[in-house]
Amino acid sequence: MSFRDILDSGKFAVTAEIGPPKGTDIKEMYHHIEVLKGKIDVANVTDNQSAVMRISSLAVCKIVLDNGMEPVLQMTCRDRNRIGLQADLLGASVLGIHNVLCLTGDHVNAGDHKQAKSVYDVESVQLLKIVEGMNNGKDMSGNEMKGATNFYAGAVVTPEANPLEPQLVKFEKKVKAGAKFFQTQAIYDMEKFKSFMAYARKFPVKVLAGIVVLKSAGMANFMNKNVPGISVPQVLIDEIKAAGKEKALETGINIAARHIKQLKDEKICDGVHIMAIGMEDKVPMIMERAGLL
Amino acid sequence: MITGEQKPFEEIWNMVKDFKKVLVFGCNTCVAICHAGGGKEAEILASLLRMKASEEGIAIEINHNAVERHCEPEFFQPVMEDIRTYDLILSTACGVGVNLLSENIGDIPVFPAINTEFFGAVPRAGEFTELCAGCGNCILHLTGGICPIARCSKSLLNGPCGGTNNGSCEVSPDIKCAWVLIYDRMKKLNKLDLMKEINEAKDWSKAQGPRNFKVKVLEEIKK
Amino acid sequence: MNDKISSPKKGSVVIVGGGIGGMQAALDLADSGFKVHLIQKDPSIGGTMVMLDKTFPTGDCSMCMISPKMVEVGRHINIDVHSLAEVASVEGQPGDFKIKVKLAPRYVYPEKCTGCGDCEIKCPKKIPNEFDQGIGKRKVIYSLFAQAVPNTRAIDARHCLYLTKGTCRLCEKACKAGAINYEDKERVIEINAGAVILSPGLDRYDATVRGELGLGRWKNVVTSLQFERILSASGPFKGEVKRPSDEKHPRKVAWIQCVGSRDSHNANPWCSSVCCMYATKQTIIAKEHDKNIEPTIFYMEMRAFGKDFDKYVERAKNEYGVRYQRAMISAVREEPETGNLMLRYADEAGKLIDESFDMVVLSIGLEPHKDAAKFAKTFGIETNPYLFAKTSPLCPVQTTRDGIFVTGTYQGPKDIPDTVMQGSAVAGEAMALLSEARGTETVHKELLPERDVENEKPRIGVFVCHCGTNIAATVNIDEVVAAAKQLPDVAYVTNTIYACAQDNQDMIKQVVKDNNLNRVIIASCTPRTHEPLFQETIRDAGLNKYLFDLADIREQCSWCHMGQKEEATKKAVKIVKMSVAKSRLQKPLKTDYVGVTPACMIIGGGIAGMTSSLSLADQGFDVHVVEMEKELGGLTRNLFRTLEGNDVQEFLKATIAKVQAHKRITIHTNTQVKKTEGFVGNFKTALSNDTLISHGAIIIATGGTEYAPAEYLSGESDKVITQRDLEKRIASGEKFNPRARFVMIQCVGSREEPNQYCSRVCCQDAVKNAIAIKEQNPGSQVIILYRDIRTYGLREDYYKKARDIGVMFVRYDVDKKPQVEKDGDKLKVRTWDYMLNKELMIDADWLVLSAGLRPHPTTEGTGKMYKVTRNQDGYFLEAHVKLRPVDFPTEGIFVCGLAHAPKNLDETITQSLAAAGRAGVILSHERLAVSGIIAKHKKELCMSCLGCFRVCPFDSPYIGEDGKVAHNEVKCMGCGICAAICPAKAFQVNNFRDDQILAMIDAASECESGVVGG
Amino acid sequence: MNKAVESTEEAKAPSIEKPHETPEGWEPNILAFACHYCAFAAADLAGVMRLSYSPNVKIIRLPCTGKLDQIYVLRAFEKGIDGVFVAG
Repeated sequence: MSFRDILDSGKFAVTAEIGPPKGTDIKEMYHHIEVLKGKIDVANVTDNQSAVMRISSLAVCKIVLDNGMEPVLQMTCRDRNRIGLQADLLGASVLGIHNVLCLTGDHVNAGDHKQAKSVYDVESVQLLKIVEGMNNGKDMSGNEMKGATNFYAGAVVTPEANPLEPQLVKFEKKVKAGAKFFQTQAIYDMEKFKSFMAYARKFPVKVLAGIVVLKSAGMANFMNKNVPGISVPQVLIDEIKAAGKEKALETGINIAARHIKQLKDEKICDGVHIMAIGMEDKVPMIMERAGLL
Repeated sequence: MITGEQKPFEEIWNMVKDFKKVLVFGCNTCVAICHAGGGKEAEILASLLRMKASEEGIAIEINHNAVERHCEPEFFQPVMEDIRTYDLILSTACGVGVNLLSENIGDIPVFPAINTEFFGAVPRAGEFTELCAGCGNCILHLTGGICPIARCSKSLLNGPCGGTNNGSCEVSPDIKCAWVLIYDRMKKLNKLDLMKEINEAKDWSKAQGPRNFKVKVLEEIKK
Repeated sequence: MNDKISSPKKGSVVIVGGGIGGMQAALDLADSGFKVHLIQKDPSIGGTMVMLDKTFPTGDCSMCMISPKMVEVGRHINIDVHSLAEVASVEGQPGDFKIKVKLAPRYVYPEKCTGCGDCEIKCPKKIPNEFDQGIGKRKVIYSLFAQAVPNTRAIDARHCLYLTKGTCRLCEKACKAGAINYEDKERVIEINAGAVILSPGLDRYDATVRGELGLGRWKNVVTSLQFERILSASGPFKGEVKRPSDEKHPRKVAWIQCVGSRDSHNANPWCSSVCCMYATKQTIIAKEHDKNIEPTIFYMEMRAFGKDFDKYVERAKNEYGVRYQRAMISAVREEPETGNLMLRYADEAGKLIDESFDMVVLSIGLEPHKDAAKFAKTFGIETNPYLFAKTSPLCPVQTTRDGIFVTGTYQGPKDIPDTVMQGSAVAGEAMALLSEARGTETVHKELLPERDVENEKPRIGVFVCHCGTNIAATVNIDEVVAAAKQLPDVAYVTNTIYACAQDNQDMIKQVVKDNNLNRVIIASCTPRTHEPLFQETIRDAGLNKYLFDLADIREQCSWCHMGQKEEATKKAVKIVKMSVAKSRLQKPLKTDYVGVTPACMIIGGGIAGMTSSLSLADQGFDVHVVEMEKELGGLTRNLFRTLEGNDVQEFLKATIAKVQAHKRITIHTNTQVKKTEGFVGNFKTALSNDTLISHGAIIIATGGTEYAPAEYLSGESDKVITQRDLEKRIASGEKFNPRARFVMIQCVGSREEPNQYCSRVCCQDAVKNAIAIKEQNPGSQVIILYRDIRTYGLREDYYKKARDIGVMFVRYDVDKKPQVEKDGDKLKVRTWDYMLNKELMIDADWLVLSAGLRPHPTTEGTGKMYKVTRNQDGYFLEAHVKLRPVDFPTEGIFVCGLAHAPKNLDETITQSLAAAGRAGVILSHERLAVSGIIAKHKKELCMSCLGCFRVCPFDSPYIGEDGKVAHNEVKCMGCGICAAICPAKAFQVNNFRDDQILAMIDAASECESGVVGG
Repeated sequence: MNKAVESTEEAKAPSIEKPHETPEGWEPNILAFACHYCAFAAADLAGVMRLSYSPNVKIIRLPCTGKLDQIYVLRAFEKGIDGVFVAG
């Protein structure tokens, strides 16, 4: 079943991230693909994540596909103008990649080429429209193309952004521009997420909750302070602290699993997107504890 | 107004050190107001360069002068004869001035002492801030008078990115998130509906140089 | 106003005492058309403030602040300073007093003495210096301190070898001016004056009375004033913190508070008001001088009741690490081998502790002079039982004898700004009393027309002064003269023994005329004191006074380079060169004048605004009172009695009636200011009632508001009320249950973030109401929960009375605030008792909250409208915390009352009189002179960048009607910040122009020896 | 610490000018700019108290140190003054 079919069928979907490496040695990445294969539904390939230069998302999507998993092509607007983006979309399409996650992309300031000129010729909402146009056989300027694409387009949303209202305005624009599924920024507060979902359910889109495993209380505090749109409730930080340093990661995994289980059991959303960030090995364990395997 | 900041002194010194007679040439309009390149700053820079030269034991004659504006040739024509006696003009005008003087001066080099920056406002004494990017295609009527091209780090047109952080930009807590500002202002103006409309991808053709335009009335008079 | 010569009232005022309060009154009066006779017992004016090193809470240098004022008083054409003088008798009535003044012999001719000090060097006898509190020594012929005014030396006849033993006369030999007069005798003069102002200042408690504290017995126990001299850079240790016994740097230093104060057994019952703060200041300054010092202040109550005082104490604690120990010191003993001192005290838990310190400072209190009883008798005024002048809280600067006013510490202990405020207040009162005689006794100098030198080539005359031997002993005058002759544009050079001597002024005038000079340079002493004198001299010679320059070769050359003749001479030559370089570029400057509208607008019709309005109207000026509410009275409408028992409502009613009846006062109620334009002397204001008024001054008396508490079940129980509610209920005759128990909580909404300031009135309110309750029903109980009881000054009496009649005081800590619960109809209050060291549970019938004061909500808008700043707490910030307590930096605008800071009714009245006095100074002028030393704006160079507009502290650049920057020279003070910031060089300060300064720099850097100095 | 690290540390340190060798008996020529109201008054007081300092210090009075223009300082240095002292 394709990703689109899984979500349409109402099955609780699980996606995880594959982060392309910097350099041509891809042994470890292969290993991650092996670990995840057959466990998760689709693999989400990041696009120069955090503005750090790596192997292109398109190339890695192709590798994922060749290794028997369905990929989601992440595409940011930071590094290519509208011509480059469309060219790569056509390229993806002919390589058999049909899921695309449209992002604006982190600012170069966050990455390892801070002096780069950002492009941002178009941004996420406009990219979604481009995808929609190409699915209808037209490029952005309205030119007829020989052969249309058939992308399942997605976008991201931050349910705990502060202030939230402008974020929701943008969410609605993304829906209008053709987003069919959404991945969220990491969420930790189930009650807050539920109220967001009560709102999101009004739109004909699927939502995958973002899951990031807390490795320590320090990491939680760091994210609270430094990562916009993430807020880890104090009770969770206390829980990890109470477990002690040795068992912090273990506790974090349990919390993630607990959350996933709750999301699924209470049918809060349509799936989860696990951002393992270097702990791809642990994803099966999380899924197992969440009762998904 | 056009803003600029003086280049690091070492960089300027390296431009100047191999010349024998240098004029530090100030412009008394925009860059004077931002305390970077007016007659006063030209005088200060000339003095610093003279001291550096004497410290390095290099004989350079360094003088200073300034005129009203460097972006219109009529202003520097009167001093052209004097200017031509130098073998380097170190301009403290904006890049426009450096270009125009280069075109008019013949075979004497004109070097910039200023990094020309942006169109700035002065919200408070001594503080300059970019509010317009000169994109050639103004949409301020759609964004509550707050320019997302100049004031959003990613020049987004349809709302804040995920990096918006309690009203600040992910790039720096010192930058206000333009889209939060726009949202608040549109709400105040009771124009949130306008914000919900998708803004199409921008026509950047008008922002790309070289640009020029002619004032029709003046053209007619010339005729 | 100058034409009322037939007035039966005299246009002069006698001021007795030349401390800061007397000086302020003298300057205000003399600047507004009254002749002033300043009677000073000491050989110099200055009073107590000149002895202080720094002042709280800003740490400003005391001498730096007061010295220019002393010079101003000394030079004022309408102030006669009678030093070494005392009043013998006062006869007559208000408006026409006859005052006999006894002048003690000085043994020096004041008109001959130039103050050079040559005599002092030669005088062979040294005696302990009373100015340095006996720590240092001085000569027998002396001036009280370096900056003394007058600087005329005096011989201390008690110790003079010639006057006592008939031998010596060394000073006479040393004096090249022939100013010594051993034959001098006491004289009596009679002065006819319209009013008398008493500002005799204070004495300090003699702490040797309290032998257990060891003053006079242990060397390292000093008084706070001695410590002040120790801290002073001009004091006995030149500002190094040393202890007297071995001149070692002390590490642990203890301050003992309330020495001689708040002690009705051994000493004075009142609170001296200033000791908490000066001790805090001394610890901070001591730390700044020597970071190794560990200060401890032993105190019972921290009375930081003034504006920004609590913040100062917090800073001392948190930034300087000053230890505040709440404890009474029972004894100080010296450890003989070290000279250290052992202090015994009981800590808060009651445990006895012995702690050793390297040095002990006794914070001695203030008291009236020893001869206070005789003094009062001389003037025929009544005193209170403590011999302070008797006044009423409602007329705080009037003595019991009409026409005789009192200011400063003689009225009650107070700090410098309160003294200065009273100084201006008494000036205002005297102006009101003598308004029709204004200008009848003052003199104006008639001036010759100025010679036009605009188109002449500079011809500079240089006079090099020997100053006796002061300069000549170190600098080779002939060499300087010779060098000056070589300088460009110098047309005439000579030397002179004393440039400032009276006969020399005539010589200078003659030389200017004979040689057709158009610039004059005197190479002598500092321009800060002598420039005005010489400017006057050349003006008399027909030259514009700005064609003068003083080359300081004494203070900044000979005196600092004694024994280095060659170098000092070289430097003197260089200084003269620099001066000539500047002088060549000098231009005559015009002094412009602007007219003054003799009317004042007062914003706020509370007691502050009304008091000011009455004083100004009585002074003869039109007054507009603008009140936003529909009736006059402000917060005073909620006050019923003063602490002392005066009927406030009666007083308010009478005041309102007087204001309404006064023909010079226009009242605008229900009205606000829409817009004010203009500048000092020439304001135009549009009011919301569509009136347009012209006025020359503005008084901002916008008041404050009472904090409406939200804490301690406020609003949840009708048994929880504020002090103000209680006062009203008492005044309306409400009968309380005769056995009712009242609990009062102090500092509600004060002294903690975000309102880290003391509201100043609440302690007296609590004490006042507590006494009233106890007097109504001795069976009822009043318990006051407090942090520090701040019944400062003579208010302490009522604190004592409250305790005596059984009011209970229980201290609480801000970290452990009382807890209040409802208990049926009653309330339960829990609080920690530090004496018993346990929690108390009190059942209360009434909980009375001492809610503090807040700035008025209009303060922010008013501040923006007049561009006057506010402090952190939102109260208006005066021009100078110490010496300009009612002024704003912008000329012509004044502040008084709660708008300035929380204060009691008497203080508001005083400040309002002061504001009226200060405003009267401006309004009394038909026109105001604009100083020549101002920034000149060249519009053609200006590009309206607004740099000047934004940085000018006086608000003088403005955006003109043409939308471009313009400059109001009337507001300009000539500081030149605009000139420094201007990128177009459109501003130049007269006489400090860039070309002049650069010429001086060039002159200073020329090398004469051929060796480049770098 | 290895050599490479050491050298980068050095490169990072702000470049402080090495003091020139001064000849025997050399005295710097110092110019002070003083505010009329405070520092100039302090200089007077130093004289009144007979405090001694080097005669190579000369004072230029300004109405306020806010009046100090950069160009004064630069001119002084260009003309060979060795030290400028601004007090106010």
